[in-house]
Amino acid sequence: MPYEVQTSVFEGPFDLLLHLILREQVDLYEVSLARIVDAYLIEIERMEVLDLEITTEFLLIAATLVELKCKRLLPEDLDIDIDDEFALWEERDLLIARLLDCKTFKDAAQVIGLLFDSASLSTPRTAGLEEQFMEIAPDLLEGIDLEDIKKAFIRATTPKPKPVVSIEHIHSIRVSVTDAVEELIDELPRVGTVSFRRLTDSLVERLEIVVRFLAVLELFKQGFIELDQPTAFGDIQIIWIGSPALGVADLSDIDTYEG
Amino acid sequence: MSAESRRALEAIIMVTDSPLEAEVLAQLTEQSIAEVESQLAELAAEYADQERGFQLAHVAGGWRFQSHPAMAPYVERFVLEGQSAKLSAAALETLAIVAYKQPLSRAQIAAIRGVSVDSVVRTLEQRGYIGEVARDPGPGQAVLFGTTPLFLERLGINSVSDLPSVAEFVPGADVVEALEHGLRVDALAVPAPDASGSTDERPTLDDLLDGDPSA
Amino acid sequence: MSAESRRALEAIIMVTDSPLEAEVLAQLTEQSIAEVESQLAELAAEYADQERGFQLAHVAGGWRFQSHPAMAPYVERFVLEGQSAKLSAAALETLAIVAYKQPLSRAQIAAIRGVSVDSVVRTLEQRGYIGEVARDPGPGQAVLFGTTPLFLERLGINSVSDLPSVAEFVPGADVVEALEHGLRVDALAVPAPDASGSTDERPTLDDLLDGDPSA
Repeated sequence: MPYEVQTSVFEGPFDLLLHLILREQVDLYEVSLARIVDAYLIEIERMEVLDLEITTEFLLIAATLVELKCKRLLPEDLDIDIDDEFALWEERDLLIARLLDCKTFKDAAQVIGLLFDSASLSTPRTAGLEEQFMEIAPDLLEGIDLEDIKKAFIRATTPKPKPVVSIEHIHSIRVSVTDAVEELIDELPRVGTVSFRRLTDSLVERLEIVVRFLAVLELFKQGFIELDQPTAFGDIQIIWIGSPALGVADLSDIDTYEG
Repeated sequence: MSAESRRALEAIIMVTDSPLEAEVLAQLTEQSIAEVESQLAELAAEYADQERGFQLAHVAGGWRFQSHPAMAPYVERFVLEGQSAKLSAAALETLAIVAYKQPLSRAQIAAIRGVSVDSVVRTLEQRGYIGEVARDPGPGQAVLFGTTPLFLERLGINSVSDLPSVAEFVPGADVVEALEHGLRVDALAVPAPDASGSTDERPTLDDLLDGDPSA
Repeated sequence: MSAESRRALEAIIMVTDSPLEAEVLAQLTEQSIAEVESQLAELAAEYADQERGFQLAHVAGGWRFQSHPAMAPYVERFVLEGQSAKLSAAALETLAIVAYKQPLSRAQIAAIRGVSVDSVVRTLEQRGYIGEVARDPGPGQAVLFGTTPLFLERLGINSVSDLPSVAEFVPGADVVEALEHGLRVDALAVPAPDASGSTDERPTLDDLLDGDPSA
């Protein structure tokens, strides 16, 4: 499947969720949360100015999804805190409301697209004044100053955004957690022990460092590595304890082995 | 004098290069706006009756001559350029949000779409479909966006109130149900039919993160 | 088919901004020139009979719609009252490009603006703000435009070197290319530098969506 074609189909986590639940009719249990979290991270990275409000909302939604999934996967806890339970329902409903809102405008967008299409069948007349009236026409430059001319020039020659957005996605996907896990599984067996600072000193983007940290946590959960942090806020030592024979291709086998 | 003023309206609209408001036409022909509007409606009906190749259209708050949609195949052969490229789905969605919820900020649009909208907002601004209409009075004074007359013109409508009511697009009960099922909280609920097989195994941590226990 | 082609003629002539030759119209409507000419004469007579405020006139070797001379007082009033005196954003941008980058051809202006600029260039020329200043020495000898003394006068400057500096501003690559080649740039035809090669080892979107436990 050509990469670009697929990426352009989904724009962000809401789109992904709507598609998975409504079209594919899959259940949250089957949805890959890491991928949705990745989708959020990509969106946050795409923001030109880091907007705290949006970032917080994105994280809140991602957290709600994780909580819902935990709740569904873990064995029933007998002493459930009723307040926590209600809070989760509330967050879930909020998420559904957001998805519905998003869906509403997706459908409205289609109608607007149709209106554009049907209106484009008519071409407006823009011929303007006939020559004989030109002479009496007032000066068109009335009220226009040098600054307006400069601004108009800059507006006209500013680089136009590329019509295809999918390339940005391709670029952003470099920072997926899965990629980072695969890189680490490839690298850690060779070095044995390494500090987190060392592991990330070649990375420039903060997001890449965050993603690598998430990958380290993931490997810790999977039992591939030991973590050691001798002093608070000190550097973290990462010690590879997984089977050195395991390669990237074997990552998926771990699941069945554990299960 | 009505015949004379109808002729005058035809002449004036013929030489404008953008939709002309009934108010201006009323001043120029020394009539009330209501009179002008009824004459314009008459003219538009006449052209339709006579099956003219052009229409008198009421768009973006004004009146203009335009080619009849049925003649598009002929006009397209002639007008090759200038037709702007189609908008992406993302741009249309953003435009729909701005059209129905204006004025609103970039952050509000992003919250609804669940994605960063910086570049798509810029594209729509460059196309001239949306623009800054106000500033948020709150801290930060965020730019509030709204649709422009050009947007109405390109859509062939007179004002945003001509858009279908947003209520028409509110998802039905089936969608709500599907979302509630897909995101249900209760662990004991019956799993979706196609999730069979994998549910009786004890979930691993990887399931939690990845949902992909056996792939 | 004559009714259809008459409609087509009306539509095409309505949306063009300079007189169209019968020959072009014949091609567009797939008829003989004689047929086109007789239909045009019929239409012109119809408008006269119906005392329309516009005419179908044969000027400068072509056909166009224009306001009826009897309605000139209304059109003049419209012009004098300044209702027509808005320099559109498109016209202002075109004027600015000519001012800063002169001399340049119509094709170069069109390549920068990404749309056909014929009517805008004509308006600016008619208004006396821009004019032919040279001919491209290359094949085709395209007209090269520049601003006029009237333009300088209206802006209150002595020469174009008095325009505010845009030195610190870097124009888009498409603009630079348009100025270098004078050719129309198709943004889609230019491959994005980072779109190739590097994607192979990246996960596919299938991975992104992969949540199916039974896959």
